[in-house]
Amino acid sequence: MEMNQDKYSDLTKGYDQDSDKRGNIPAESVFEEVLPNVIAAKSNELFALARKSSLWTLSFGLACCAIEMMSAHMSHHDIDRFGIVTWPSPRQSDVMIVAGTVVKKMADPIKRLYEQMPEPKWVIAMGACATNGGPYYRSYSVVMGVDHLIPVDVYVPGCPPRPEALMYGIMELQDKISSDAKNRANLISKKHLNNEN
Amino acid sequence: MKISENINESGSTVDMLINMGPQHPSTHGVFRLVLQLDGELIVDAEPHIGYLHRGSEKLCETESYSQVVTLFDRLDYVANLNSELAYCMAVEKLLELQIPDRAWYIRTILCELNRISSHMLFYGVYGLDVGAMTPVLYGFRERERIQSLFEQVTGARMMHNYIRIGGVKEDTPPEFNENLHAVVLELEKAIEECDELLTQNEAFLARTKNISCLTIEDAIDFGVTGPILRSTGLVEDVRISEPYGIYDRFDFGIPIGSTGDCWDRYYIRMQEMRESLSIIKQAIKQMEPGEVQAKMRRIVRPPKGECFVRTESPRGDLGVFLVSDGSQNPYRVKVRAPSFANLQAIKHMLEGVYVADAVVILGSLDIVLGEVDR
Amino acid sequence: MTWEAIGWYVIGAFGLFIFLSITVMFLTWIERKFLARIQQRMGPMRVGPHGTLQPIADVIKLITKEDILPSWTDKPIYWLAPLAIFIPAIAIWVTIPFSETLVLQNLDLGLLYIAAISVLSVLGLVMAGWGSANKYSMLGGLRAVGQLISYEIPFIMAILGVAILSQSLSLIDIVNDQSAIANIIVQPLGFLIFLAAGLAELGRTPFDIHHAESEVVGGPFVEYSGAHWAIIQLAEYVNTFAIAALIAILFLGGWSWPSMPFTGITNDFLSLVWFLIKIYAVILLIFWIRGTFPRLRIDQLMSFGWKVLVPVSFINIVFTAIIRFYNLHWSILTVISLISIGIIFYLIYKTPQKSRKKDSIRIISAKDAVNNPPKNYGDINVR
Amino acid sequence: MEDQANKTTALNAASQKLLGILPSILNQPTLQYRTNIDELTVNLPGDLVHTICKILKTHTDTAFDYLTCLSVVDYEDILEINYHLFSYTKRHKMVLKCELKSTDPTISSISNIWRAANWFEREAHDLFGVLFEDHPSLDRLLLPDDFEGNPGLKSYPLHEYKEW
Repeated sequence: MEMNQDKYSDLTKGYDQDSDKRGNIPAESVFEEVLPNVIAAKSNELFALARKSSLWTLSFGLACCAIEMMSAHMSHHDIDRFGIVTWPSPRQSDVMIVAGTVVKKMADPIKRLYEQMPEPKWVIAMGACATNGGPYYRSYSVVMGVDHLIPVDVYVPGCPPRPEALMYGIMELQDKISSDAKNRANLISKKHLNNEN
Repeated sequence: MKISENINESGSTVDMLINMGPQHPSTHGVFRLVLQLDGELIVDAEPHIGYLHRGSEKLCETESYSQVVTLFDRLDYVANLNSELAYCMAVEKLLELQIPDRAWYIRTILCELNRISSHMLFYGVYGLDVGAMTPVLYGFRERERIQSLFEQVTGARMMHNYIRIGGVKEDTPPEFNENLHAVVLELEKAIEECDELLTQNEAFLARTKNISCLTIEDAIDFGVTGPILRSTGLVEDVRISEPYGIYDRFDFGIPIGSTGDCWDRYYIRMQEMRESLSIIKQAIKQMEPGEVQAKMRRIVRPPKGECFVRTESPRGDLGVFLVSDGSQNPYRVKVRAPSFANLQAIKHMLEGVYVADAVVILGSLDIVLGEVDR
Repeated sequence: MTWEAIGWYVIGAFGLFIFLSITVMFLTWIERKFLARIQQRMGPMRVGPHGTLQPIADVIKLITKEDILPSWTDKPIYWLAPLAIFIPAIAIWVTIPFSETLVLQNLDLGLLYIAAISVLSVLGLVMAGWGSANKYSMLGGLRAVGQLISYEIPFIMAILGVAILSQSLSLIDIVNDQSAIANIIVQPLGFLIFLAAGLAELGRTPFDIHHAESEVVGGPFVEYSGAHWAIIQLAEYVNTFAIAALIAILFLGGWSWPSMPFTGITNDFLSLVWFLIKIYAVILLIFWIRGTFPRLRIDQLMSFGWKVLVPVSFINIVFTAIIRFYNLHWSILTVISLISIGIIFYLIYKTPQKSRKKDSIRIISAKDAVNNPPKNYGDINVR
Repeated sequence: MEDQANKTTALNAASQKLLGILPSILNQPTLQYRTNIDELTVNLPGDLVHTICKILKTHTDTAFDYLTCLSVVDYEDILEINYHLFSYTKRHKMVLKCELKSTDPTISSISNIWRAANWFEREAHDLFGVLFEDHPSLDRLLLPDDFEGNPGLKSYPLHEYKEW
């Protein structure tokens, strides 16, 4: 699998290289250290329930898809119904919707924005450009997909995706959050058992 | 970046550099503005663009003539049909094609509708910039109506690829006229509603009246076009200075401002929506059934040569410079983007205003970064 | 003070804290639903019936989120700022009564206490602005200082007007004094001044300048995340609730106007309900203003404060004092207030530097303009 | 570009008039005036660009107040710079063309005549490597500062599409 060969590919350095091994399970929270393991396993599911019900997105539009992302927030589609509001500062957001083409000049700011978001955080790559370069796959200045820079949880195809497609992507993310919490709960109880034995 | 850096040893203050963007809620995309502040006043501003430079012009050289339309869709992603029209007109000028009447009527109706939807986006986002959160929802409600009409005709909400070289892709569906009538009636009401919601609001007037008054000479010198140029008081519109298409068949008005401030720019756009509606209504009456595509070869090979075409997009003078070497692909495509030239003037406009005004002025330019950076 | 009394105070304070936290959580839900109503949306729908569990989800999420400490912050100040915002917001509730008996401690100088405490929140904002070491925070913090200090004056002046009418600084006395006629009818001018100054103290639209999203991206709080940010947000809504309660007490007659024809426990209960209805009405008014108004600029805010609200609040006090001194009928004050309101609105409407008319835009016929290029710039030689 | 000359010329009335008076205004006997579809085209040597632009803007009969577009076309061995001009008061238009050697693409800047040229020239410098003398700040505009090469040129390769 050949990736982008130029020097911008080294922007991916310094990321959690173990994330593949962990299988996208969110990092440990403080509560797991404080609470007894059994409670922690259950509380994790409760937290996942809360997190998936209140996904605050970073208001951050790059290109064409940003217009459809805005449409999704507006009266007709209104994703506030799922508890999703946009927030201007990365410090208070949970989800980064990368809506549009990521060019090399924008690579560093995007990486920094992702780093500024507090854990747990998720990324939705919206549209063909953010997924793999889309119509600009031959361009000299476009990063071939935002997953060269930051880990992506959900890809929403389309050019641009309809607001309904974005909504479906968000629901997939919600499913992912709760199933991840269940996996984590299994993992913790296994660890617990191993410690006892 | 300690704040104490900003206070030098003698205790006097120095200016503060503040970085607006690339991610800032009111830069309308990825635009970076480095402001030098003395308290709340802007001393100097330096715009930085290129955060969305996708190399479209270079990519156009590798696609065939009819494929380039898709790339033009994505330039001005708020008024897609207007950019498609500019490109197709350039190729047709090289080919010396005669476009059937009905195709021109369809193009005109859709482009004017797109102008309304673009101005509706401006209306909403401008409301957000001055701090009112409701207008954006009203603006997008109307956009949604127009987009669903586009979807019936072109099959897509945003990236239509409908205006083709030599006409349009296909004739309108049979229920189009009926739906168009309904949308026009709804838009008429909605424009009045939006007007009442924001235009005469006391706080809105205070924020926009007499802010960043641009003189005609400065505006022309910076190459500023479109509603911003008209707000300074110059009677100018590509539809009247270099008429194209069938605009000479309609009786419509050009709104002209007098002070060139932000309120004039805003209200000119509101009036343009009304004028666009009147063009659409006249076009519906005049339109007759007929061909929608000129007789031409499937593979477009314009003769060797070059041409420059100007059209009036919602943001101003959208020009396409097309060089052909007689092959299947264009040799060079250069887009003269209105937002690009309008944005140049921002350094001049921002001198000596408040930080809060910077947001209002940038909003009043109504830039689309896809077009600025290409 | 006996241990028993201290015990009751502790229980009361704890109960008040719980009550405020829950109320405020649901205020966020009410705000989202109400704004959605204005904006032709539905608002939160999926989390619980009609989204009622939405605030709980938000709070749990915020508490369990990572709390980032940026490396360049001024750490003690950064950590203390949320507390410095939150403690005054809660402390103000010590003396705000819900009914004649339902109050933690009714102070004889209650209004003075409230005026004194409400200034303290400025400290928290500027600490947050400075401690974050972020330029947006800094701008927001400094804006907050300017704004809140300036609007303290009309805020206190409007309170004084009420105090002169009731001849007391105790909130319960003020409410009981209004059992015949509410202050909003006697002093409509004072009500408007207090509403404007209160909105500015809260930092709500059209005075949300220090945390303007489109300019300074959240102002002093731009760097806060997780639980600290939740505390700041909680404090903001507690303050909103407090200002609404103060308006209800000072101007809308609290629980005693119009007086209930019941006695005993029914009366107590109904008057509490009636009081809460008044508070929520004021809160909805605040949200309504948020949904419709743009934001002012910092210099316009200052000039509105110093050139309009401060002089007008002095006028209000002087006339109130005259009426009170000569024991004239209250309706004279109403008439004077209404006349001054009319004059102020007329003056604002007629501000000379803004032409209100839409005729700065002219419409030129395209058919004429095609054939007549302008001879000089600015020439309009057609229609 | 021979076949262009054979085309039916469609200069509008204002541009016809311009064609009549232009030689006397510019007063450069070596210049060739051509019509290309509906535009009046003049080829200029590089050293004349600044003076002629100044005349075209300031002269009351030409009054080209609006620089519509400045573009560069790469013909491998030469770089052709196109200045599209338009006058709001006279409503005529013309194109100035200037050919530069691609080994030494240097030309004087016109950003002190039309301020609109500032960014157009920076863009041309960024994408094509044209050097504009006396430009106030000739930095990269669209591409990041550490980008190597001038991607607008025909010699700059595009990515090849790889299936994976």
